[in-house]
Amino acid sequence: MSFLDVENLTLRIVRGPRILRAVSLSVDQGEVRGLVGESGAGKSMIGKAILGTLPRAIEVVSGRIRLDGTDLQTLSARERRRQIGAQVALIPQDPLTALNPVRRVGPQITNRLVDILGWSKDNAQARALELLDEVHIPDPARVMRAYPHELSGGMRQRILIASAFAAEPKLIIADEPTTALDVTVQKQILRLIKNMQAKHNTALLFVTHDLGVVSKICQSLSVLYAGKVIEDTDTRRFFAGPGHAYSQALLHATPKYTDPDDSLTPVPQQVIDAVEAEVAEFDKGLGA
Amino acid sequence: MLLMRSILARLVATCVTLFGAAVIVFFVIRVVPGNPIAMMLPPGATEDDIARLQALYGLDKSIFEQFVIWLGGVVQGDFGTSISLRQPVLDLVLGRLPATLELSIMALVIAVIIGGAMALTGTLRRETRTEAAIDVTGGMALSVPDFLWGLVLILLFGVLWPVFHISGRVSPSLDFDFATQFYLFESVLRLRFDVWADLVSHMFMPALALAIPLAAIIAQLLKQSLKETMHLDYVTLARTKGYPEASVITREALPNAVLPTLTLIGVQFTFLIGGTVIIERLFSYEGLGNMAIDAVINRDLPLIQGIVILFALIFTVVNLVVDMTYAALNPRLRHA
Amino acid sequence: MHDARSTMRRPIGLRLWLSGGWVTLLVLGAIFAPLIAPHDPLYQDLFAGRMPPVWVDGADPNFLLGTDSLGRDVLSRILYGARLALTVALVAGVLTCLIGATLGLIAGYYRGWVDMVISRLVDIWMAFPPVLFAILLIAVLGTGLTSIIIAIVVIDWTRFARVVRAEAMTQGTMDYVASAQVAGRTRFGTMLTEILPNVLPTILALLTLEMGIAVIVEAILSFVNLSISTDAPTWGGMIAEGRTSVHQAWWVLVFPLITLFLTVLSFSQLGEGLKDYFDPVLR
Amino acid sequence: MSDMIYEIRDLRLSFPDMAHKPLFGAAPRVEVLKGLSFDVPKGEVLGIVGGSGSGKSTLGRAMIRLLEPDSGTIRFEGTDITHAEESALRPLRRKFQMIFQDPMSSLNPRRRVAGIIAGPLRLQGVQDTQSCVLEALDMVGLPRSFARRYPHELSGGQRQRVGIARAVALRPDFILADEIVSGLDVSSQAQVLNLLEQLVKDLGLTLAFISHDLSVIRRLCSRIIVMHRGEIVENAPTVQVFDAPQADYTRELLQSIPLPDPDQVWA
Repeated sequence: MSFLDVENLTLRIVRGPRILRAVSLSVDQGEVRGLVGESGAGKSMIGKAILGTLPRAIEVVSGRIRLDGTDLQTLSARERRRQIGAQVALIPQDPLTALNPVRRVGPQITNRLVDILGWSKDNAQARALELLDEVHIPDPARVMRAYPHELSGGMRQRILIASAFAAEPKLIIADEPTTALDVTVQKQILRLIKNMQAKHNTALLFVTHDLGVVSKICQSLSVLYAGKVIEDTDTRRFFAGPGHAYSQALLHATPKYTDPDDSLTPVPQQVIDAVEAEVAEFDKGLGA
Repeated sequence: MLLMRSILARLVATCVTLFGAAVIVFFVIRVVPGNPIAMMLPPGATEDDIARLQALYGLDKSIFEQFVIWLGGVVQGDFGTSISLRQPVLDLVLGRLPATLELSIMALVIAVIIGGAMALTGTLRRETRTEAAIDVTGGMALSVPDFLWGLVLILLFGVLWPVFHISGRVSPSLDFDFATQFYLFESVLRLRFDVWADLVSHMFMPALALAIPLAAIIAQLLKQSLKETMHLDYVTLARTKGYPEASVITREALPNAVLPTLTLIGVQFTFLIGGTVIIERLFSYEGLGNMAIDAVINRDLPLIQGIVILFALIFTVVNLVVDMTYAALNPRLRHA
Repeated sequence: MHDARSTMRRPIGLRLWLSGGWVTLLVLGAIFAPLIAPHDPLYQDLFAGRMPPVWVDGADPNFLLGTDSLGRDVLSRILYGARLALTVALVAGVLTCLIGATLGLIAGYYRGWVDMVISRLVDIWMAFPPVLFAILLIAVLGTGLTSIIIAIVVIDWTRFARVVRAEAMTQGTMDYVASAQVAGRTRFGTMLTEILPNVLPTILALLTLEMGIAVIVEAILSFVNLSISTDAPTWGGMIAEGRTSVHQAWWVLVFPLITLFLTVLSFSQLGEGLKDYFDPVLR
Repeated sequence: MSDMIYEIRDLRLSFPDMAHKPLFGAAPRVEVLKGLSFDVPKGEVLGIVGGSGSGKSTLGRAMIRLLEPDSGTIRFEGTDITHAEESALRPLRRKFQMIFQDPMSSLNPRRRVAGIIAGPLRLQGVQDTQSCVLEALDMVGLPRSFARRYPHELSGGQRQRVGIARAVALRPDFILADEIVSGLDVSSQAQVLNLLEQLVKDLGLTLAFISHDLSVIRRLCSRIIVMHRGEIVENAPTVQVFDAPQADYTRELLQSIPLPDPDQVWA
């Protein structure tokens, strides 16, 4: 049994088109799964559905999300919130907007421990200091008292990582955590996430559009197109190819600076037509 | 020292504004074609009488001379003597100020409560019929100015269902001796809650009329600001930590959403104070505004000048206070 | 990604129809007042004073909405009052808009010292309570239609200047302005061809809003007895009279008040509706 | 007449730092470009690379004189444009054009595509704008029917093509492309890059391509300038930058790029 099991999850815009089409995926304890797709493929929506932060205009049509065997839909809203708070954490995309600008950093790390999990303030404080040290932040005590605007983007992303691991969650959802950063900082942050994940043996669902990043951090990946899982495979097998035509085309479109003759092939129209047909057939099967 | 600097800059700007206001009001009313002095005297007065009285009020000098003399007096706290009421302008104006301040602040409190509640409810129930209803109500409240709301309130709660007083500041039958002009404040301090209730009953209608448009603006701006904030990652993060929605809104979104709303509330509050002029007239409430209209009708130049300068002073002080509050609440300014 | 706005489209139509309909009705009423008004608005009949509207007991069917204390027909006075109200709305609204929007556009787009001067002027202006300022101006200028219009323009240009300045400033940071500059358009040309079209819907909304405000200012001035002559039919004057006799003859206050209320509401909603209508993204 | 499109010498540019402005007097200035010198020969495709805050976009905007430098010289086709007045620049503007990063902000939302492309043409006195617009749409591979559409009716990749069409319609000598693919998906990214490459070849353009991403410019550019904190740390032919980088920062940049290859040594 995997820690996270998503089964046939279908979402749609209220009275509108589908966003996700019977998505199934699982993440084991200690596994890093990449969730890849172009913008609009619905990759962020899976994380939002798990966390219960879907926009109001989007509704769950069908499907099941199991966390450690518990079906989240069977829980009351209150209990569900508690379970998510205790077991799942999010590393968001933009470190500049992910920390509350009017609050000091310290309470933003400890508030979950104190308010939701009932730790004592001193214990939470000690835990936060320990974690900031773990993510290589110099002088953690000073940083705890700082306001977010006093810290750099890379520093803030480290704090968010520390905050995510604070309550020893079983699952972390990382939603494009390095897209807003410069490549040199991205490298440090990806390494940090990878190390922390291995050390804490956490399940990690890593949402990204960058196949380069996937190859560095994920053991397995799911490729999405129009909310449908096109391919679900092992990372090594994926990059060794040949898998699904669409994912291969995506791989070819990704620039590779080491190859001087890299021809940057756009995704060919026939591949898009084929994958569109697949989606249309799926919709017909549901009687759309 | 960003904060100190912005306060200093604001103080300089305040002085410029006040001086500009003084210049404009002084010269505009000097264009008045009628002769206020002639109106004060009995019909049989001679040219000589008029000249003597003019000299008494300093009206025989050149307009620039008059301005310098007047400005010199103002700096020393001497605003001259009212022509129609024959008392020092400063005493008259300060005597009426508390009434207007009490009314404005009560209106502000009502507006913040109603507007805040509407914004929070609208955010909590966003993209539902409740939010749509709040938008429509707010849109109407905003489109119609305080003067009309005042008239509507008079009809509804003064005539159709007379539960509030619609005229005056306090019932004469109470026969209560106030030691200060801050009636509301004083009645609480002296534990006379019957007097307090009577005052509130008088003030509530004009205050509500002033508050309705402001409440709608607060509701609109704060809700918009809240909804924008609700999309930010730190709010999402708080939600995933297990906080319930209402607590996410009040704990995480509100402190940030209030900041941009605050400056606009400041500007709008100055509009509200400006609105007291006509609302006081409408409800025969004895404040500065009511006195101002009488002063204009009586062509009481020193009194008009005094009142306008006082209003300008209130406006600039309110803006200053808002700016400082903003800076104090914003850690970016506090710790730069 | 699907655009969430498309599913949230606001009902532009109804608002435009209702507000536009009322304004049209009012314009027609004002133009054809001499033809449709049942009585001379100035004719006094002291024996027919304070007649209630027709559906109330003791009414005279000749006076549809009743009469005031001097026996003047309320309906006819409302119709003739619309003439003054709409004239003021149109002339004062357009003039205020032209002056304020031009200054705001220049301040917001050119920035620098021009902006400093205009902004400081706006600050000073806003330190005066507008109603007091208006009354003061009328006292200086004397009563009459022209004075009212001048007073409104002098007081309210700041509303346009402030809003248009802020909007022009936002638009000025957009890359399409830089792009016009790259194409070799002059500063002034860019302001007219790139900035102005994007600010125009806001100006339009402000203009109709201002028309509503002009009607209110006129009413307020009539209310404190400073508008035209005391005898002329104005909504504000009727309201002032109605306010004093509200306990004896509610209709003298209620009907002009409803008219004024609907007019002000319609003008502002008309502006908002038109603004949305001209937004290509919403359309 | 030299065969250089741009000759830039000791270019310096600073912005006022409003956060540290004293109450009276001028704000202190933050130097964004710290004395840059380089040439752009005719027909070259130059890549300008750097992280956020490196000054690469400021450099671009100074080159087409959307910003005025503090000191140094910028010569465009032999003419000194460093401090040229807007009126003096106007006739030159036809020769250097820009494609902006965010097409949503650079395309006026109230104009149709035809109007957006025709605007610069009319200003430069082109008579038959109609046919030029259609030709430009053909060049960037958009259907002619798009001329009647508004920007919000197009996808991100299509909007960026409109931006390109506007720039090439005037047949300029030089185009500056500022991060034009950073907002796009890899599939549209490849399309736009291929299109640009084609246009450079067909029209004999000189191009400066600003990007934070080294990997997208290897194929497109013949020479690369690497910027770091307002200075040029490396200016070399593309092959050399990738195969034998001289500056530490360039090496660090290269080593940080995650290749889509699980076997890459990424230490």
